[in-house]
Amino acid sequence: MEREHFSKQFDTELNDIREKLLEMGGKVEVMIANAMKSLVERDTELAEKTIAFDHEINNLEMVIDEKCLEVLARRQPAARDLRFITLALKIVTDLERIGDQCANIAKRSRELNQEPSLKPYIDLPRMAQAASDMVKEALDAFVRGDDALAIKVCEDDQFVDELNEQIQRELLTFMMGDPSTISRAIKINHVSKCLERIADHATNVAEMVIFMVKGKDIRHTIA
Amino acid sequence: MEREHFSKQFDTELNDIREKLLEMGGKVEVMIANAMKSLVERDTELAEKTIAFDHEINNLEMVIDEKCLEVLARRQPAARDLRFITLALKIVTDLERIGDQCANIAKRSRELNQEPSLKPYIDLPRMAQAASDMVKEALDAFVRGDDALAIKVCEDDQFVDELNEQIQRELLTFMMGDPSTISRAIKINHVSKCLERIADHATNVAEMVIFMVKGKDIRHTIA
Amino acid sequence: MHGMAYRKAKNHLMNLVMLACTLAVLIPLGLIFFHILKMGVSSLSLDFFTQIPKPTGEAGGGMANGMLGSLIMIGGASLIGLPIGILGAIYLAEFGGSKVSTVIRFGADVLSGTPSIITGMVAYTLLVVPMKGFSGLAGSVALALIMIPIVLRTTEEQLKMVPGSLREASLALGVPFWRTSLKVTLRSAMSGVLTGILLAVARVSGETAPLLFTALGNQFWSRDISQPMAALPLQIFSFAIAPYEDWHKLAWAGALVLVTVMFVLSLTARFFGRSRHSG
Amino acid sequence: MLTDSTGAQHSRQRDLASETALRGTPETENILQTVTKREKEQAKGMKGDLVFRYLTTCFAFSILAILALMLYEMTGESMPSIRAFGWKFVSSSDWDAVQGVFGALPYLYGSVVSSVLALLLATPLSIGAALFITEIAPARWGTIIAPLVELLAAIPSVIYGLWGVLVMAPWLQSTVQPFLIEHFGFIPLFQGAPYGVSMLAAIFILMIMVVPIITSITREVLLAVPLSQKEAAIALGATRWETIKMAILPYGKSGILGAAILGLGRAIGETMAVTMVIGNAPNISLSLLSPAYTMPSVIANEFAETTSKLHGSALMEIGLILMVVTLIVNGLARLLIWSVSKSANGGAA
Amino acid sequence: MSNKVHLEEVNIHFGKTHAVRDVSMSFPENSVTAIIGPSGCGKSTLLRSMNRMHDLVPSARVTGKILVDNGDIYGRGVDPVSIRRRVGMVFQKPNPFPAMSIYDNVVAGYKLNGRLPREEANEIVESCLKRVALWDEVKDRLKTNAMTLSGGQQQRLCIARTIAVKPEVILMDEPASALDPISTLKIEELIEELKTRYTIIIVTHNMQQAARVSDYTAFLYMGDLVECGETKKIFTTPEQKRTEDYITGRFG
Amino acid sequence: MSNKVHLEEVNIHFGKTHAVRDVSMSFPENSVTAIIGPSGCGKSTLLRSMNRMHDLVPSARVTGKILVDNGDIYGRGVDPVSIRRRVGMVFQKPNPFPAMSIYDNVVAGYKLNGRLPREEANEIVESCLKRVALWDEVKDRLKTNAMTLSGGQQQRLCIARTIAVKPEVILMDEPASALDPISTLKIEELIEELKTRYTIIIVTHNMQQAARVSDYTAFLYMGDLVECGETKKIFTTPEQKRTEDYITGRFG
Ligand SMILES: Nc1ncnc2c1ncn2[C@@H]1O[C@H](COP(=O)(O)OP(=O)(O)OP(=O)(O)O)[C@@H](O)[C@H]1O
Ligand SMILES: Nc1ncnc2c1ncn2[C@@H]1O[C@H](COP(=O)(O)OP(=O)(O)OP(=O)(O)O)[C@@H](O)[C@H]1O
Ligand SMILES: [Mg+2]
Ligand SMILES: [Mg+2]
Ligand SMILES: O=P([O-])([O-])[O-]
Repeated sequence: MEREHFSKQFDTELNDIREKLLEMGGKVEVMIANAMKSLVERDTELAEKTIAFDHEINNLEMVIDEKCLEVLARRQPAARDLRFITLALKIVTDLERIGDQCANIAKRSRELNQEPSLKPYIDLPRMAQAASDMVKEALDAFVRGDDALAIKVCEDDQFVDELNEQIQRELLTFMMGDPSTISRAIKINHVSKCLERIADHATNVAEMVIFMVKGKDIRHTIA
Repeated sequence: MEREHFSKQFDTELNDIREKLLEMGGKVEVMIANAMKSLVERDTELAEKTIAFDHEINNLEMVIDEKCLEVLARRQPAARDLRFITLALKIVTDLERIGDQCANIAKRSRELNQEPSLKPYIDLPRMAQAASDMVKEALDAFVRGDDALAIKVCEDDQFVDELNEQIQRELLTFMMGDPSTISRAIKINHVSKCLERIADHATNVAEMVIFMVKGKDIRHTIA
Repeated sequence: MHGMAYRKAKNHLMNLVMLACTLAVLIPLGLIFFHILKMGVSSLSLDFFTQIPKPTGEAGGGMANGMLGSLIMIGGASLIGLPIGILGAIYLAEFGGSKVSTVIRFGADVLSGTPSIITGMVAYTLLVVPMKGFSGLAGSVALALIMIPIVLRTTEEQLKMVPGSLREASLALGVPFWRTSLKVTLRSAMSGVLTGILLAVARVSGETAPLLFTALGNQFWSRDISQPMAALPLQIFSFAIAPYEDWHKLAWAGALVLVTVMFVLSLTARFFGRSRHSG
Repeated sequence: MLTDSTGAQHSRQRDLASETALRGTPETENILQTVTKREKEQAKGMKGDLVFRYLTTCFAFSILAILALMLYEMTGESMPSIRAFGWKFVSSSDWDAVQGVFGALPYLYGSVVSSVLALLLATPLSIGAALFITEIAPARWGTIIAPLVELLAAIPSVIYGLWGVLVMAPWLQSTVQPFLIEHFGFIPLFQGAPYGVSMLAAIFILMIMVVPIITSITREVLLAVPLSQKEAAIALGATRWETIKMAILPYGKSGILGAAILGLGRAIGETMAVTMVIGNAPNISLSLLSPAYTMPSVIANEFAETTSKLHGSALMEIGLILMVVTLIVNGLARLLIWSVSKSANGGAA
Repeated sequence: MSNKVHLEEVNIHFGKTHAVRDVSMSFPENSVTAIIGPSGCGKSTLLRSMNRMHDLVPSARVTGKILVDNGDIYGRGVDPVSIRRRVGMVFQKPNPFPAMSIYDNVVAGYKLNGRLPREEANEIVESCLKRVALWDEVKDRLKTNAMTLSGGQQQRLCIARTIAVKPEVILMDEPASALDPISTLKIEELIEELKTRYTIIIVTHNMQQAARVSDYTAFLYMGDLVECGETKKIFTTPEQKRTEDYITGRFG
Repeated sequence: MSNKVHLEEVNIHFGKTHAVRDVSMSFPENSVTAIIGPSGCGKSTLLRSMNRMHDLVPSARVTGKILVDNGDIYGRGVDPVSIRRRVGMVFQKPNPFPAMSIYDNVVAGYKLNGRLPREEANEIVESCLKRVALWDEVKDRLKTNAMTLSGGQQQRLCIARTIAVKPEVILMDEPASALDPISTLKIEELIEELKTRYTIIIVTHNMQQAARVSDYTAFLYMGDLVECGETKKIFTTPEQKRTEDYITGRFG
């Protein structure tokens, strides 16, 4: 797809960062899935695991940051490579935050599992799937330099936002109807917000990918 | 305090970034203050202004990003300078998110102002002040390369977190007691969460400052 | 302040002056060429290369013995002069730098600046007087004395032009210094050294003065280096100042031959010199 | 090369230890052999360097030996004459082999006048020609003229002499000298009868001989002026002549001076050509038209047939003077060139 | 900002070599423009066409228009000597005149106009040396030989000599490639300062240097002008793939 | 990874100049160590002490210990010639032997010391040229003169010549500073590959180059070793203020 660098070592280093980012992305997807599963299937053990797993994501963030810093210090990248590295630096933050949100979901799930189930989750898993897909596609777009896919991710955010609002309205109805559900509803509300933020982070990544590929900064223009 | 670069131009460029970051920090502080004021004083107009103001913060983010990219491309910074630039790139994201949170607070404030007041805000302004101070101090630490101050910021986060939990418990009591307050309480709850995240972002900045000054990455170690 | 016009006019004027100088240099030299060619070609014959001079008054004859003598003496001079010159140059280029080598360099310059007739006188007192007779050997020594400083200085210059990095390269490969000197430094400078040698040979092959009272000259075939020996330049000299038209003709022919030899030598030298630059 | 002694001792001890430890097995035997073989080779290498150094040193010093021997011989042989005439030898103009009176003034005078005047004529012409060839003429002209001039510099003096005596002298006698006498006869320089062979002929022939030398050396000096120097001047908006004046001549100054002085040395010592055209008359005359004599010429003419020991010694003394004079000229040239090139390069170091 | 130098379809041939092809571009006034590109792509050739240095090479042929202040410098009747006074040049290797003092070097070009009154010369020397930040280093030894200076100082002296004849444009052909890193930085700083008064065009094959000193960058490849624009843009978001490949080190 | 070369309190004097002071450090096996520092800080001097090139300079004095494989190369009875075969050297300017063919240049280390069987020579030439990635470019003209190669090719030839004598350590003194950027990158790539077999020590005053090629970096300043450690660390988070200042361009 792209010409190689004169320095193979440089190519190796860039690929390494790319792979690490993908690995992180994969782990984040698993985390989203697990957090949701722990919630839907009321699996407290999985929730604990997911919370503990955040540690690995945090570690990966530091590893990738360090690698990027090393490449910046040793290779003096320019143009596309420079944009790649600086955006890797930013994307990694987004991924880490997604990890945090997953941990938050798992924490809520752990709490919710102590109490009786409020209602079967229908919209929440759909939302989680959409957010997870967005993360995956945003990373694919980043790695492949595919701006069309990135634009699609930005558009998908709309869908997640709508689901979030729908869930919030629904929960408000619940709470109004039965004050004993308030505590649980607030937690589920929180989960929904977390998923919405995950989608936002995916959108951030996609926007930056567009910048990397096109050299145009479209952040804060569509939104 | 620090030796000058051989190239005055380089120094100018770094100072420029530093100043723009401070400017952004200042604007963010004003935004926090205004968002809280619009809430406490039920000033919907100010809330609208604050929401609109987010646009400026977004712009500043892009300007600073671009400047950092330019310095990376043109000056090949190393060591402290490199850490400064890469962290500026990350900090600017945090500041932008703080701006987003302020806009969120203002949005809630706009909604809350339509309904009767739930109760006088006591803890929330205290929390906002603490978060705002943390942002200010984190930026001061960044600009001055003052790691002691940065460590203080990290420690202060604890206080904000505690306030947040206290407010949440309090709100839960309100909701349980009077279901008609649920909608408003959820919104106030959201404001409190926003302030908590603002303090988190300030803590992120502070952690990175420690990395910049000491060259040691302490992220995810204290937390 | 001068205007542009003034500066340009001056430029043109100076160009003309330099052109005039060039013509003034070239015209007499062209004339010399012309006469050597004209007189020489008309006087040259096969006899010139095979015969020895005829006694006064007889027509014909050649300078074969002179040419042979010159060859022998130049060979002898090279045998003596080249080793001293080249090895001495290696000392100056490789171990030089101290005061001693400055003195040696100065000595060589003095030696090469010494008029050639003086080397003849010295060879006379050193060899002719003790051996009680003029000889080809004395001629060779006189010529060698002229060759040594030329070879020494040109070789040294050439060796010094070999970049130090080449020497270091060889030493860094673990080659002893003496091998480095001979196989890398000297070999790299070889074409330049050869040029120097050829120029030195060219120079001595035309030398007359030092032979006047060493080899003396000989009317007959002479191959014995302990005896007086004929030489081409000597013959040209004595035939030129003699009052005979026939001898003048032979002198012109000799001049043509000598000049041709010089040309061939310097052309060869140039060839070596050039291959060094392009290689 | 100095090393601190403890380090050396240390390594030797270790060597011994490893040797004793290794001895025994066939493999180690093998290693030891190769080690000693290598050591022998090393020793040879180091010895070779020493031998080489001594050998080249000997040859280099032989130059000084030769020079010393020459001076010694010449002085020794001159002693009778020096004792007999003292300073009168250079101030008197009596030269009579029959009576055994020898004064060398006419020869000194002839040498100095002929070579200095020849040089004064030759130098400006040569510089002009060299500049023309390198800087002004199209490159193609340069590649034709330059080798030609260089070849001329290699022509033996006897051939110049031949041309001088058979072509130039008759021409001077028939056209130039009568003309000079007629139009410039009022100047003492051009008085007398047209002999052909004369001081004037010697000056001309010397000039013709040194011009190629000075021109070709000057040309090389000019070629060695770096392009960057010329470009510097041109980029400042200099015309061609200004470029020559500003960048080229100053850069080549010392080299050109050296070339001229080398020409002088050559002219003073020149024997054959001068001998053939100067007329060989021991006169001291202001007129350039009258025959004269030079130091090398008198040696060339009389040394092989000396009439007495004193005669030979007198000629030797002339040779000695000649040698000392050329030594001084060359030494001066060298000092001059050194001082100039030092001021130019000294800073670069 | 107006354009000081303007090239229109410039082609340069050496005999049969077509070294520069159809280059059209502009050099804005009071700015630094860098010309970059791989070895042999025609950078020096293009630069030297701008003060007619090719006039000295018989085989060179320049076609197209090169306008300085809208005047064609290859126009009929235009004197190359006067063009070179308006368009000065600084070379790769420092080339002060070795036989002259520091003082004389500075006024060497100026003196060509004729005798120069002592005071005026003093003034020129002081102001030019100050402008190249060399005055303090050499003011006590103006009469010493220029070769006693270090390489970096020599190069700054050459720049002083060039600005002494009051040029409007200064061409620089790899002005720092023969210098050590610190001298290089000093020259770069100097270029930064000089651009307030002169239009500077610099050839460099050190991309980082181009990035540091220039406001605009032109990328030449095999005689073609591939891209030309703001340095910031060229080094972060170039438009041409070939520029991007070259700048990021993807060749061969 | 064990240490191949080890310096202990090395001091180097030239006459009265104290060029290198009390330097103690190690060079790990099969890695690239860069020595950086401002001009004249003693980089070359230190490097050249490691294969006894100073033996040729009468005024030079080396004290302290320089161990290669734990053997003191300045020990008594140690022949510098054999040290130089174990510790090869590549110089700033490419310096192939101009009178020799490409082929002869590669085997020069053997041939200059005596005869070498034809087949063995062929093998050495092929393997060494392949290792420096020059084989494909020159295999059809091994017998042509080495000077017909380009600068970058010549430098690779010099490296081939150095590895032909099977050294363990290779010293490089600014091996690419005389080359154009593309040749420079080729040399850097080559260094990267060579380090699997040799211990490489490289002097460069191009900091970016040091950052690119080396695993370890040592910073010399006025003859003192200021800091020495992993390149990554030196260039992102050096420990010494002086290193930081130098690396970020804060001098003077
Ligand atoms: N005087 C000349 N005669 C013939 N060809 C020339 C001349 N000068 C340059 N060329 C050719 O023109 C082309 C461009 O050369 P130029 O010197 O401009 O390249 P460059 O980009 O400056 O390269 P570098 O970075 O190596 O200096 C090359 O192919 C070169 O061979
Ligand atoms: N042969 C020598 N004789 C005397 N002094 C020397 C010699 N070689 C080097 N020096 C001195 O030793 C010091 C260090 O020189 P060295 O060449 O090692 O510096 P460097 O760091 O390699 O600089 P550069 O980057 O300019 O090559 C300098 O002060 C220099 O003057
Ligand atoms: Mg160029
Ligand atoms: Mg060095
Ligand atoms: O980290 P966030 O506050 O942007 O989710």
